[in-house]
Amino acid sequence: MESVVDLALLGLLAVTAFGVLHLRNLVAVVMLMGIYSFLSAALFVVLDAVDVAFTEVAVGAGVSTILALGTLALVGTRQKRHAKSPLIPLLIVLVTGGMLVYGTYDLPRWGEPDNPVHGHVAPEYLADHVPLAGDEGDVLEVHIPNIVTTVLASYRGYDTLGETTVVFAAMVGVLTLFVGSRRQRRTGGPPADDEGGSGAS
Amino acid sequence: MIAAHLPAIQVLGPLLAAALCVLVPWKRVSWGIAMAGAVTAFGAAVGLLSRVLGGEDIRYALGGWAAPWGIEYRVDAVNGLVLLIVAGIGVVVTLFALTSVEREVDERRIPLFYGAWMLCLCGLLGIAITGDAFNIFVFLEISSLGTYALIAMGSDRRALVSAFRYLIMGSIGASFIVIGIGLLYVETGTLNLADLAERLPALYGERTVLVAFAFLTVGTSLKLALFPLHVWLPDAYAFAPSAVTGLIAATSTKVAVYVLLRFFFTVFGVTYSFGELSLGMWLLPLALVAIFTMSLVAIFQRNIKRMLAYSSVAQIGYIILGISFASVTGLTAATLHLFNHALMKGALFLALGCVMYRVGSVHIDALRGLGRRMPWTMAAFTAGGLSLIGVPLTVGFVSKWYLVLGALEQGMWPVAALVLVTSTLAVVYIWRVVEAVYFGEPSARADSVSEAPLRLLVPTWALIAANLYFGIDASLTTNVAGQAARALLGGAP
Amino acid sequence: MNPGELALLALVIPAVGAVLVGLLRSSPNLREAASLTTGGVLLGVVMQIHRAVAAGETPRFVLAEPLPGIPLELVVEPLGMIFALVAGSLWIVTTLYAIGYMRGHHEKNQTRFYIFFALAISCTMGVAFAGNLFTLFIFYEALTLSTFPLVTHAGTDAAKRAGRVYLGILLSTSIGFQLLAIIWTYLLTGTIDFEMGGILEGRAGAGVVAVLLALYVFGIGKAALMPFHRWLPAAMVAPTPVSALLHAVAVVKAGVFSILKVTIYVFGIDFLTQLGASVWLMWVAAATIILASLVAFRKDNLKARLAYSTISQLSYVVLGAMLANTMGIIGGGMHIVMHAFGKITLFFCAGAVMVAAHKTEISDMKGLGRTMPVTFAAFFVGTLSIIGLPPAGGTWSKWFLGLGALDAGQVGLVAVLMVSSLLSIGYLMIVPVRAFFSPAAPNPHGHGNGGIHEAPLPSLIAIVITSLCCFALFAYPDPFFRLISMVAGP
Amino acid sequence: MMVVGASIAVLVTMAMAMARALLGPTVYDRVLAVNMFGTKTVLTIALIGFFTGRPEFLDLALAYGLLNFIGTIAVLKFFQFGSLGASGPHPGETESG
Amino acid sequence: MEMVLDYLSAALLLLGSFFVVVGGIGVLRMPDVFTRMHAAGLTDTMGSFFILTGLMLQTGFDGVTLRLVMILGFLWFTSPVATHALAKAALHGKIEPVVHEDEGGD
Amino acid sequence: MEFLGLFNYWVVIFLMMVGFYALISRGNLVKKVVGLNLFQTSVIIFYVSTGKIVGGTAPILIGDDHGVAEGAAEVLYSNPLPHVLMLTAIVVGVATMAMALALVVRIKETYGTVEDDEIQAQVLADEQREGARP
Amino acid sequence: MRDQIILRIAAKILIGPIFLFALYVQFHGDYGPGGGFQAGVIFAAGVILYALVFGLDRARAVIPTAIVTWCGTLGVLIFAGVGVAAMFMGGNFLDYGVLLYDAEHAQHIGILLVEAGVLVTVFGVMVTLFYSFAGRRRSR
Amino acid sequence: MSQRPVARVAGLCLLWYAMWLLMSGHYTRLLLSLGAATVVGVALLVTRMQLTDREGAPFHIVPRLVFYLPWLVVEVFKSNLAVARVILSPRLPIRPRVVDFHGHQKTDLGRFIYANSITLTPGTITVRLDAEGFRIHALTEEALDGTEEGEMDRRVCRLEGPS
Ligand code: NA
Ligand code: NA
Repeated sequence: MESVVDLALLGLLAVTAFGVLHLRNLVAVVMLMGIYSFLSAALFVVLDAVDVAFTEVAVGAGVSTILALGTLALVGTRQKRHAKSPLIPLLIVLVTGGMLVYGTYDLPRWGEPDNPVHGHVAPEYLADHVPLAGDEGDVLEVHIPNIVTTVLASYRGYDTLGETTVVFAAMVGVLTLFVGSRRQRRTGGPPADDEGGSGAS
Repeated sequence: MIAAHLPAIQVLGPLLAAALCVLVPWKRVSWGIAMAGAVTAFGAAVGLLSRVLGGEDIRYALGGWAAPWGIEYRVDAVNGLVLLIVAGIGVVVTLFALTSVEREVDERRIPLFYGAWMLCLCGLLGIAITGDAFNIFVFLEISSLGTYALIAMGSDRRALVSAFRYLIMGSIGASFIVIGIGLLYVETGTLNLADLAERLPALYGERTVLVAFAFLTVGTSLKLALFPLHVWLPDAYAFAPSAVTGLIAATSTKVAVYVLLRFFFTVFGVTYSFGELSLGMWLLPLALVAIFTMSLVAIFQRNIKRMLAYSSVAQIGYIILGISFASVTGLTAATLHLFNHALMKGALFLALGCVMYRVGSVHIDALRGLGRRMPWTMAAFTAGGLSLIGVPLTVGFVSKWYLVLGALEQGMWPVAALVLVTSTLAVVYIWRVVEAVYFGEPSARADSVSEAPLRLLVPTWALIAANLYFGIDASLTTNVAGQAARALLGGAP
Repeated sequence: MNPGELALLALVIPAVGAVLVGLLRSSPNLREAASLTTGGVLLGVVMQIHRAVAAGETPRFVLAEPLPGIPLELVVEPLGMIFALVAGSLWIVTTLYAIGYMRGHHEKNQTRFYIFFALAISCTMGVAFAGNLFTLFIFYEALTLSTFPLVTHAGTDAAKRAGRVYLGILLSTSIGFQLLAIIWTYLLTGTIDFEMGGILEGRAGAGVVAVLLALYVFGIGKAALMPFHRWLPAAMVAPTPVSALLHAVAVVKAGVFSILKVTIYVFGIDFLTQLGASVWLMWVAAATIILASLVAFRKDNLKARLAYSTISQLSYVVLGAMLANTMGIIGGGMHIVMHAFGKITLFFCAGAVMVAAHKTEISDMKGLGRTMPVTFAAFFVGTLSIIGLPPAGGTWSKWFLGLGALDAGQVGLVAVLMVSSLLSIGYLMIVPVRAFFSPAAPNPHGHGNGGIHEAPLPSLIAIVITSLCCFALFAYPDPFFRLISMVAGP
Repeated sequence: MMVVGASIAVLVTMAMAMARALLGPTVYDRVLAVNMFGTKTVLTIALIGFFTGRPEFLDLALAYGLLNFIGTIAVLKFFQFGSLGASGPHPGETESG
Repeated sequence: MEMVLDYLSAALLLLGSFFVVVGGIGVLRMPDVFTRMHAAGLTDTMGSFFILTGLMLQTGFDGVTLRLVMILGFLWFTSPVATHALAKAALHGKIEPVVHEDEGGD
Repeated sequence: MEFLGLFNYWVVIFLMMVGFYALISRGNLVKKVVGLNLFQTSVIIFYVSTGKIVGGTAPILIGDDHGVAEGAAEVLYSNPLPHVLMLTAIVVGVATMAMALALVVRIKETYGTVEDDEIQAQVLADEQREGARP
Repeated sequence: MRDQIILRIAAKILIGPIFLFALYVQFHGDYGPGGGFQAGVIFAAGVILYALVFGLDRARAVIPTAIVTWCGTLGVLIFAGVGVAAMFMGGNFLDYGVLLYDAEHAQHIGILLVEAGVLVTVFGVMVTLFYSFAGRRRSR
Repeated sequence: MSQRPVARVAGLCLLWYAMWLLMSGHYTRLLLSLGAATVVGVALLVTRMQLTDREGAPFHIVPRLVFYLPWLVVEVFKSNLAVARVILSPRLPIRPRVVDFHGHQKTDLGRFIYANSITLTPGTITVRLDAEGFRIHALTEEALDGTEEGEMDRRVCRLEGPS
């Protein structure tokens, strides 16, 4: 039964993707992007990835859409009809996609419980029975029902620190772009400077 | 306690510095914090490398969880050397940044600048030290975001466009890497590099593994600007603030090369990469074309930063060429050039930073006659240029020596000849500058400038000194590079 | 101080001289005095070393070890000693000449000139004393770079163009061919040291040796073997003392010297003879000898004619090396010396004419011998030496080369030598002959030759010294002969 | 099994909303469709929870509805003011004069 | 009792499905954005009401029911707000509602 | 269910490629960013689908408060690791996107356009101006 | 501003529960889906809704830019700080097990703390991003 | 009915903590105290945002809401059926119209409830609410009937209570 919903969602995703490709009203495109996130979140629920779904909803659908709208408010909403030949991109995409499809042929069949991916590393997570570093091979049971939380915050907590740092990096990046650049000055920001994009200097 | 935690401190220093830099509102203080972060990282790198050379296999379990369940750091001669390069260049260029950045970057952005600066460094070090495939991706993104921000701070408006293009290319690269890692994960169930290396041999025939290999290669190649995936690099280097160009030119492509080496040799193993897939046959022509065409293109650049950027793409070709031999000598050459190219490009870009500081342009016309006005700067540029050409007693020569040796070992003497002939292309593009600098009539602007301040000259010359030192006595670098090469071919991470 | 340290000193002294010149730039007299003094000291040091070498010692000094097993090392062997003697003694003379010339010609940037001149000598000493291929290569390249500012001294567009050609050919051949050959040699033998009898024997087959030899011979672009000779005529834009340096003292001599050295110490003459790998290169050298002479014929510009003469004469040395027998090597080695003194005399004269009479074209020099008798007499002596006629030193080298060709059974080459001598009579002897015996050309400006007199005194002294040396070498070639015999085998 | 039926019904409606979103014609039609699509996804997620046997994750659906609502408000603010930052009423303002 | 609840639940779900689908059809059929809003209202009000109450009957009174109630409450609270905001924006954006010709008005 | 074995992956690959195509073929920078977002989201779907076990359930242990599962042996949980990785990937994606959009805004402010060809024309003009300068 | 009646009142009623829900999600991450990232975003969404309805200036007055930027940084420091604390207490970096005598309990506390760090950063960054984009005036 | 602000905030705290407890399902000491801290923190923040007035915390209408909501649900159901019939009719018998009128509510909260009730019942939508009053878009005349009868208006006024 899951597969019906699964397929339906995938179909809707495909339609959305095409919509993004073809619509030239950027607001509509951004809204479709939001839909895409929503749909994939629903798909994640079907795929038992509730935490991912939650994050996709919050981050993908929520924040991304609002940031994109904020951008459109500043850059306008119409996309020019593109004159570029679609041949080369199409070729790249076909080759890339073809490679991936080729690669799937030896991929373990989707959803089988005895796939290698379920046989190594993950079982110890699910059994809450992960060894500690050191020669003794001691294990520590953490006793937190949501395994995703334990993996995220403890077993692979270092990744999560990195991820938090990525978020921080985005803030630093956006602020470097917006602080002290020309627009700010015109909107009555702090005193003028000669930084920020006068042509060839 | 510190000795045991060196691997963690290696990355943590810049990470904490990044956060603290942003918190303080004073530009000099945030520079001080950044410097402290860089110095910490450098100290850790020196400590780690010396322990590795002492024969230790350094492993550090983050969070105290055993690999492959937890993430572990693992240091051998290969990444020990890369860590040393990145952290060492980091210190020198941070020193340079103090003065250079105040000239080129808006006052109010400076704390943020050093935040991004430390993030970039932290990310690069994290990539180099980690033993976990997905962790590579995370730190790749940290460094990338830092780099995009740093490039976009260039004072020319084209900096924005080049940062955006780099972002797009970089994100495609990162996505490809994630796909590659994902496919490997599906096949093996693990993300730990050493664990992957153990599990992959049983799966060598699988099409999925092949595709994973392809995606990892292409993704990483985008990051390291392997010809023809280099299109983002020249403008990014050309329009970034001088200190930034110095940092990323000397470190970021190097780290990407390291990732490539890790996957080719440690994870997939030389028998798969170069045996079953005959990767050498693919890399060799690519490298040669890169060296040749990019050196030619460099000759016609009038923006000297961009000229050196094209030269970087060519130089990456040399590294790839060394890799393509898949022999101890070839890998020694590649690893050596990794190190040496960092030194020479770092020095050259810092010298240009000095020019930028005084003249405000690095167009070849702006450099005319500067030899008299900025003798130390231009001497540094010339010395760096000689190193790039591969003149003996500079590091450039050492790299070329091993590269040609590697080629001849394979019986590819035309390749060896080509390597040497293409060095003469470097002669041409470096000489154009030297000629303009020493024999050109000074432009009105150049005529009134004075020598760059000592705070810029000292780091520049520190790198030049390194170019000469490791060119005159290459025993340390060749020893480490040789050890790294053997580690890579031995398969043990 | 042991001889090894003295060898190092021979490199350091000119470098110190360069620094002194730089420090004394504000006082031209002191500056020139410093130049001359260092020249004198250097000559003394070289003489000291010569005593050791003549006594059969082989002074050594290791500077550094840039790559494991590949040291930067100075080793003084007889061939290098010859070269060092030539360069060391001619430096003083050239400096003396330059003082007169540069002042007389009101050249700019004289300090820079003397600095790089001294540096070039330092590099030359390095080439002469190089203990292995790597060291040789380094000083060879350094010599190229340190002479570049001399070539482009005038700073004109023409000079810059010439500089590009100079640098382009010398660097690309050395990096592209020579370095490749060195690394290849290292790969084959595991060493790059110069050893008596060569290092390649038993390590490489005939085909590889042939390719390697070609790489070395063409890779040593300073030997100006055709087709890589273009840099030499191009460099004629430089001031005359520089031309002297290029043609006689340092640059081209470093080229042919390197070829001799590689032939003897890397390939080994026996090994080469045995393989016959060098035969075709003999003919390249022979062709260069003839072709360059023919080109020289067609040049009216005196310096250009001398340049092509040099190309031709250098190939004598290459030919000697390629003959790969005792007589050939002796002839080649001797020719380095003889040509040096002969050609430097000729260039000095050409420069003197330029300074004193402002004339560069041969056709303008008719009758000039009467106003500049010393100069043209010296030119005549130099010509004798170059052609190889007694009583000038050049006789010896031609003689040994001829013997070498006969030993090798290459009668054709003897013919080439004869023809070349005839040609050189034609294009060189004509100059003094016309100067003395043709009537002066009518002066278009109408005030006769009143303004012309002899060259500046320092230059004149230099000219006299070198032309006397040409005679001296005919009478007393022993020191050089003895040295070259030490390496040329029985 | 009616849960499945309801899921299909909701998915069909989502498809219809999608069609409207693509057809437009005005942007407001699209916003309407997208908002409707969002609220239907809330229902879908609730239903999925039931037929996968793990209905306790409905917090997710709540978050879904929340962000869909905020997104819609953002789009409309964008259309009305051309910016997301335009000033609005003071929150302390209860009765208007 | 279980059975009764199950059938009741199924009936409610069916009813909800009906309104949801009809609303969807309406959104496709209606002529302009304002009229489409009415159709969309169908799905948000009775559609969600019946589906969510139907689900409530499938589980005892526990956290799940509570959450379903909250979702329902949330949808009923936000749906008219969003619809109103949309209508207002559409008016602001110069979209004239299609109005029946022989409008009597008042 | 058997045919789903690969079909699922293919559809996801197709989605990826549509996003990728939008990214590399469109000249509008905003559209590119949206394409990138689609591409990344699809990669995430791919990853997550590898962790799925048909008939499995979310990796949140069924049991008491402290995660001591009652009869956990019978319950089949899907693989939590891809979920954790993709949480990271989602966050990385939005971070990249924020950065990209900020760049787009700044590009619009300095070039007056967000169309690739128009920007390129101005970049070339800059280049020429630089070259022409004495 | 009478034409904002509906949005105004709806926002007034909703925003409090949104914050509550965010923190609920934060603290129940051990038992169900959710955690620092999701909670941080939802909390930020509450602020964003406030700003959308009452205006950016008003939002900035209540939650100043400096504070959110500071939060964006602070969270990283909290996270890393927990790791450093573990180092000082004899474990490896981020080894929460050494934070308390009982390793299991220590893990719970460690997870709670790092999730708090994530929450703070994500909230701070998301609001900063919104402020940055929404606070910029359009050119041309 | 003028509650003191502090009381309203306290009420909110109580309500929210109750919600927390209901949602939580895990009653450890840690979570309970975190919940309390959360509620207090959010209350402080919301007060700072000035959201805790009679509009933001309309406790005064809660008792009467209990009677109003069931009636509203029935109304919504009825209008749903009506609109469903319209949609499913092949000829799509709609007669859309726009109507302006004034409500009798004394407070914005009352107007808010009235406007939302109108919109919630399919067939009518409040397209504008401002000083001039309400503007309603109706799908059919019949849909409008319910509104114009004033039944809903009256009930909302009663819900709003004496001002
Ligand atoms: Na969680
Ligand atoms: Na309605």
